[in-house]
Amino acid sequence: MTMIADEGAQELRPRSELTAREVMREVGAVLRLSEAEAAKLGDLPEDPDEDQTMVINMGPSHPSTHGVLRLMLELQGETVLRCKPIIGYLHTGMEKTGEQLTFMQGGTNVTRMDYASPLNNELVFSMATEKLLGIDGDIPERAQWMRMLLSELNRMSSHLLFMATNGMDLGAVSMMIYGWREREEVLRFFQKVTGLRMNHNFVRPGGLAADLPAGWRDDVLRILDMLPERLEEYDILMTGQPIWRERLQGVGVITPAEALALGATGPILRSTGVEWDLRRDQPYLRYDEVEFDVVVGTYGDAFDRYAIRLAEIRESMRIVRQILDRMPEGDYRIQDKKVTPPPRARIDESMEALIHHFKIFTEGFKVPEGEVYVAIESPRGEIGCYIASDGSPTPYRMHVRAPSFVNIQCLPHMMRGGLVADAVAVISSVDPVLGEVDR
Amino acid sequence: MTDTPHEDESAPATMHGCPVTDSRGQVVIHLGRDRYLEVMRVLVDEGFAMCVDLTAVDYLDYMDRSLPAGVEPERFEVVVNLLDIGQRRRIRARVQVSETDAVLPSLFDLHPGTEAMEREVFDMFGISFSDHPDPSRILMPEDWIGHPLRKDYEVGSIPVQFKGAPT
Amino acid sequence: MTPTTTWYLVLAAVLFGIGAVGLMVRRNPLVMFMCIELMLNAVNLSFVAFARAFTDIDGQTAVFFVMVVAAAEVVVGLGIIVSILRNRPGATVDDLAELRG
Amino acid sequence: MIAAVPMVDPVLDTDDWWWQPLAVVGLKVLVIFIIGLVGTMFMVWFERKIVAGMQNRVGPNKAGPFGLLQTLADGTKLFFKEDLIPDRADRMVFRIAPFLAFVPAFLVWAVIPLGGDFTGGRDGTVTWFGETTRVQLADPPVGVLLVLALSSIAVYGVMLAGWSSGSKYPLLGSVRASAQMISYEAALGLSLAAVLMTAGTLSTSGIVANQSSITNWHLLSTGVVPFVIFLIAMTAELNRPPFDLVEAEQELVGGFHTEYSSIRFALFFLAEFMNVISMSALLVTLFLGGPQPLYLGGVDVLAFLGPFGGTAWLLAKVFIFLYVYVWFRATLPRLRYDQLMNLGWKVLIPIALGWFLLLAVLQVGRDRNVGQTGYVVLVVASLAVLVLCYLLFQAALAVARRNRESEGAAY
Amino acid sequence: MELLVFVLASVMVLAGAVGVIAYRNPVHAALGLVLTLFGVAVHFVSMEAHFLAAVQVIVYAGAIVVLFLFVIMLLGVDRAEDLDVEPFKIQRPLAVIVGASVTGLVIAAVVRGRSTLGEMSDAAAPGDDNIRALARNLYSDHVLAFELTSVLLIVAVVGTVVLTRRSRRPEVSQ
Amino acid sequence: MGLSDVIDDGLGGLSHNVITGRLEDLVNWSRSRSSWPATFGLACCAIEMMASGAAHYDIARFGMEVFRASPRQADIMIVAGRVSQKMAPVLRQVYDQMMEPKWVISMGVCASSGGMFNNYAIVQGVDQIVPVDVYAPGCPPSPETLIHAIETLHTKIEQGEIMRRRSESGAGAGIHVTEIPASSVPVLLGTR
Repeated sequence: MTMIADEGAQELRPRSELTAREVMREVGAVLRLSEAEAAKLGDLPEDPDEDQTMVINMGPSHPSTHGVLRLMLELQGETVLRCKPIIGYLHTGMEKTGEQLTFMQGGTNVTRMDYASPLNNELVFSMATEKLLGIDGDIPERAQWMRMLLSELNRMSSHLLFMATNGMDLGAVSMMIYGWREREEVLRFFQKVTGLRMNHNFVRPGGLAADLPAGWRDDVLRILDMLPERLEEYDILMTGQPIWRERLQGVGVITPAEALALGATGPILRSTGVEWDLRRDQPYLRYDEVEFDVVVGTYGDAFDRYAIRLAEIRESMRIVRQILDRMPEGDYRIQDKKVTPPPRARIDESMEALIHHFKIFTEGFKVPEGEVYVAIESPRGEIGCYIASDGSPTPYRMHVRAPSFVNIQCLPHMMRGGLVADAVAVISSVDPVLGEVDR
Repeated sequence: MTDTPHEDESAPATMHGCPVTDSRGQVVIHLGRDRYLEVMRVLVDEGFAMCVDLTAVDYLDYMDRSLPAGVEPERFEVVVNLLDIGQRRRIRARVQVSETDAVLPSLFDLHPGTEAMEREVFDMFGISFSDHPDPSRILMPEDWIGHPLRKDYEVGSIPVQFKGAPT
Repeated sequence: MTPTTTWYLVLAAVLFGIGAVGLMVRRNPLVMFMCIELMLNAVNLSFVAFARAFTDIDGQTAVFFVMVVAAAEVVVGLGIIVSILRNRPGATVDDLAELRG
Repeated sequence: MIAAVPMVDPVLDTDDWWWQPLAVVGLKVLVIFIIGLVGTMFMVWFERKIVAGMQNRVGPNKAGPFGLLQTLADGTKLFFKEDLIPDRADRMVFRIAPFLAFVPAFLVWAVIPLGGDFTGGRDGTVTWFGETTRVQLADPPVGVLLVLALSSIAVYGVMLAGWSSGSKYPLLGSVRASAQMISYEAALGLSLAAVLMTAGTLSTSGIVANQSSITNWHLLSTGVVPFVIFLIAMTAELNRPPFDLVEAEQELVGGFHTEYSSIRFALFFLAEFMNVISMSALLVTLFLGGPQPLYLGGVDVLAFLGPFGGTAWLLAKVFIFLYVYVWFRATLPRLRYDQLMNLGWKVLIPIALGWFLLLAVLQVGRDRNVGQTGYVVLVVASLAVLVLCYLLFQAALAVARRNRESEGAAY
Repeated sequence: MELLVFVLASVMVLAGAVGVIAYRNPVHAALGLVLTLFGVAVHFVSMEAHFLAAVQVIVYAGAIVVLFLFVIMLLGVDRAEDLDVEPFKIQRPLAVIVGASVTGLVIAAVVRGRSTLGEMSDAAAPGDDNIRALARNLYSDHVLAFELTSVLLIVAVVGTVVLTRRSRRPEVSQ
Repeated sequence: MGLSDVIDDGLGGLSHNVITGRLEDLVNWSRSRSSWPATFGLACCAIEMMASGAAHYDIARFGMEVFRASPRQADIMIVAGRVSQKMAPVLRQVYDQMMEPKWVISMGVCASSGGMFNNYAIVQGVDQIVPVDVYAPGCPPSPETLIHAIETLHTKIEQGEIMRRRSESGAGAGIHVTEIPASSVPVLLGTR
């Protein structure tokens, strides 16, 4: 399908109009070349083939751009010479909306950013709020472990979603259905716990919205028992598949230096061999008390990113098993009158509780002045929340550092020199969630 | 880091001649625009090789925020989060940017990954970054007027309408 | 009334003539190439007609060779055209005076 | 007009009323046309159901019993949908392209023996309503070449559809299509040549008659290699997964038919599935004995069907391949363009050529009646030639790779 | 019947040929060429040259014209040629005159000499005999020529590869 | 009724009688049984939309697994997710590229009304851009809700007149879309 919306200056410009700095952005910056060297690289297109290039537009409505990402590709034959991602087609103004919502309501907003792992978004927002309130050390044990449980299960469901879309993008249609099938099992558990399949708003400042339902342990165990053999199916269907390996190995290679310079995190950074996982390196919740391995790749190619995610599902299962063993009894939220609404039963009895409840949900609670940045490891990389508070019940400024937004900058570097089909594999392996990119 | 702020100190600490504060246990360095690039470069040499985040805040309605002595509050603040993977530490830089001359040098040469972030800040706040390779809007359409995240920009809500409701 | 060899030969002659005119009139190198193919086909047609008339299979063998040579000729010819047009798209034969001394 | 009939069907007995043979031919055309259409409808349903089954889904079940009428619903809907020719399209070519894709798919049926009595060395003729005839629309002496010719024409539909749409994705799709189909035509032809040499005839019914028992099936008598190559090359010719780069939804949106809608799109859709069936039938004809029965313990289990036994056998065999194609679609990821080309040119064609040479050597040995030692010498010599060729080939590839590396990547 | 086939096929041949030289768009011209080739193939069939008919379609329509189309699409030279611009004023009429006279000459010769031609013999045997005869002729009398054509083909392929191989070395790009 | 009506309007130009009535039933049946959706995922809802194509919910049962990437071949556009100001023209163009007859399902509250994002960036209801036939509530609607919406649409299709063009009636779910000519000055949202 041909495209459409004309975004002028945001689009890929013809080569003849490029300035030295722009060429540098495309080829030289991540290698830390000097401007002159980059410009020299950029002079290459003066060869007679220059007029043979064709600019095509992938997206914003294209089956393999994971929503509304738009890529402009400059092709020579089928080889990608340049690529420019154009984003903003899902810009929702969430950061502006976040300034209108109280800290109590903020979760509903952030959970819709990375819709593949909503619980991690809520978690980072809640942790940032708690840090501002100064209650981050007082969160009950059970709440911490519950948050870990949900976060890890969410990581699994997100990676399963990746398996599905990655399979679909490379033409393995069954894989798509299988990934969804397994994810559905996890969602079923979420629905039982939070009441919703997605966009839960379950992790809240001070703890969680509710306790785990009866029988949750069996539900989790069922997922844990089911998944290993399903993952082995994936191995048969994809990992060991010659076509699959051919399609992914050596495609979309990125070096550690490039990844660091571009600020890439998560599986992309780890695929280059850099061991960096916030769960281990800057532990939050109780991750320092569970055992797990940080999976790293070697080549930094699309296959490594696929394999890392597959292995991370297994690691998450390992963590979840430990959580099951160690889940303490206790309260699921902090008993701080300021941030926690009274229990439902007390509202019926006490007028005070009713007023308290009413105030918390209409006005919200006041948060001390200050600013804070909290980062956790989402399935896509480091998700950070920066909140500046002026002492009112709403954040003065709420900013989310979205991993996909940063990771997407790697696309031009991964794609250069590949084929159109590789471009699809590369987008898929970066696994961007556009809700998070555009916010 | 030569002079890390200590937990118990009351006098403002400094790092590379810039005041350093502690915000909920996190290290924050306050920079002026004139020393922005220079200090950032030094920080890279100290190991903060990765710029994880760059954003801005519009303090139009909150000019009386607490800042260390010697830092003049301006309307905009650009906030840069740096990460040192080797030593597992973070630092945050807050740069005051005046309303009248909302220009900062681009960090692109140091951290190519800030390219999209700086464009976003430009798009949302109207702070331009000199020497940025591609100073265009990123999230909003190119012909959009105004910078949405500024405090003098309304949220843009329209009254809720109920279609077909009896009037 | 059944068609005789003469009919086929006349048809071949007309086809040849059309091809020749096309070759002289058109200036797009690709179309000129096609005109050459037309002329070759005319020849093929007459070969087969003769083979039929004299009940001698040699005519068909000749056609076979013509086809093979035509294939080779097209491959080389298109190769030349590709390498020329790639450097200057839209060139007509009039512009292709590269070999002029 | 009577003279036309023997050209089409030389076996047909023409002593009778002049209209009778014509009527038989006309009836055959009609029956084949209807069976083709119904078969295609069934194939679409079959594929959707089987893929659904492989993916733990139910598949269409709302349109008619078991969703059997799903294809009818699709077809009717498409027929009554608005049609559009894009502004930038080349109107004439845009209109004829779907037919260019559709017609060859149908014509292949003309030369495939759809049944008949080949048991006990009979030549496959049957006598129905007093007419002795083949269960085959036409049996030209160059039947197999006709199929090759038709499959080489089929590329026009795809190619022109993409070009005439006047936009970029379809153009990319059609360039891919033409390159792919031309490349695999060669492998297809070479593996076919092995069959032709073994059978000693170009006529499809002759080829079927040559495979009287399972050991004579060309699947075995040519060695399995040509069969495998033919199957792969055919999948590529049909643009079926994993070789469906032409349509590659994830990359090229819809490939060549992106701009097509309504009934024109339905024709492409129909042609694709029609091709799957007709090429499967061709594969069965060439390698699995077509309507020849398979004797299980010396008994033709379908013998009770009488003159329809052959047809039943053919259908049963075709069915296997239809399932195989669906299976491919459900399990395999798509190849990349360059990998596809590498597979075609660097693997399939050399192997097919080498195998053909080997078979030719053996054939010569058989014709000349060389003894045991003669065979050994022949085989050793040909193996030596093959090894030498392979080494040369690898050397050439190495040189090419080195050159590419020394020139560096693009930009 | 044969007359009908002849007339239809001849119409195809001539219409296609006129199409080749009259269509402005090279793709349309190529389609005209395909039509001509099919017509010629039909003529081959009616003259009992089954094998050549099949090869005609496979080689010409299936390979050569597809190659033409491929090149047209690859280079994107599919815009219509402006037939109104004439480089030399006299070229077109002259071409028509020359073409017509050549055709006339050949036709005259053929018609004059038709008595020397044998009439169409209907004795051509059905079945595989045409192919067998052709094969026997090809591999006995003309085997050297056959081998030479295979060499020619290889030379053509190698030559084309060398010709179109693009060198990316900067010194070549002037 | 003249020939030109038939040509312009297909069968719509024919007056109704028994034959066209039967035909209408057949066509409506086929349209409801084979309504191919366009792949038009935007946000969270797109995930649920895809989930409804997967093993648990399987909209293939309704003959709908054929998600067409090319709008030319699609019948239903499921607007799954929030529509931003930047995306709106694209969405409209995709809708225009679809062939008649076509239907729109507005999936989720963001598409239907802007949802919780009542701000400068989001179009407050996709029915300002394209005529919507069925609104599916929820944030995001679960696959069950989507399937219910699809079933509702199918019922509607089966009862519909087959050849009335959308552009003629402009009809969505009882609302009429009047196209506002694009003004040269961009609409300002939210300047204080």
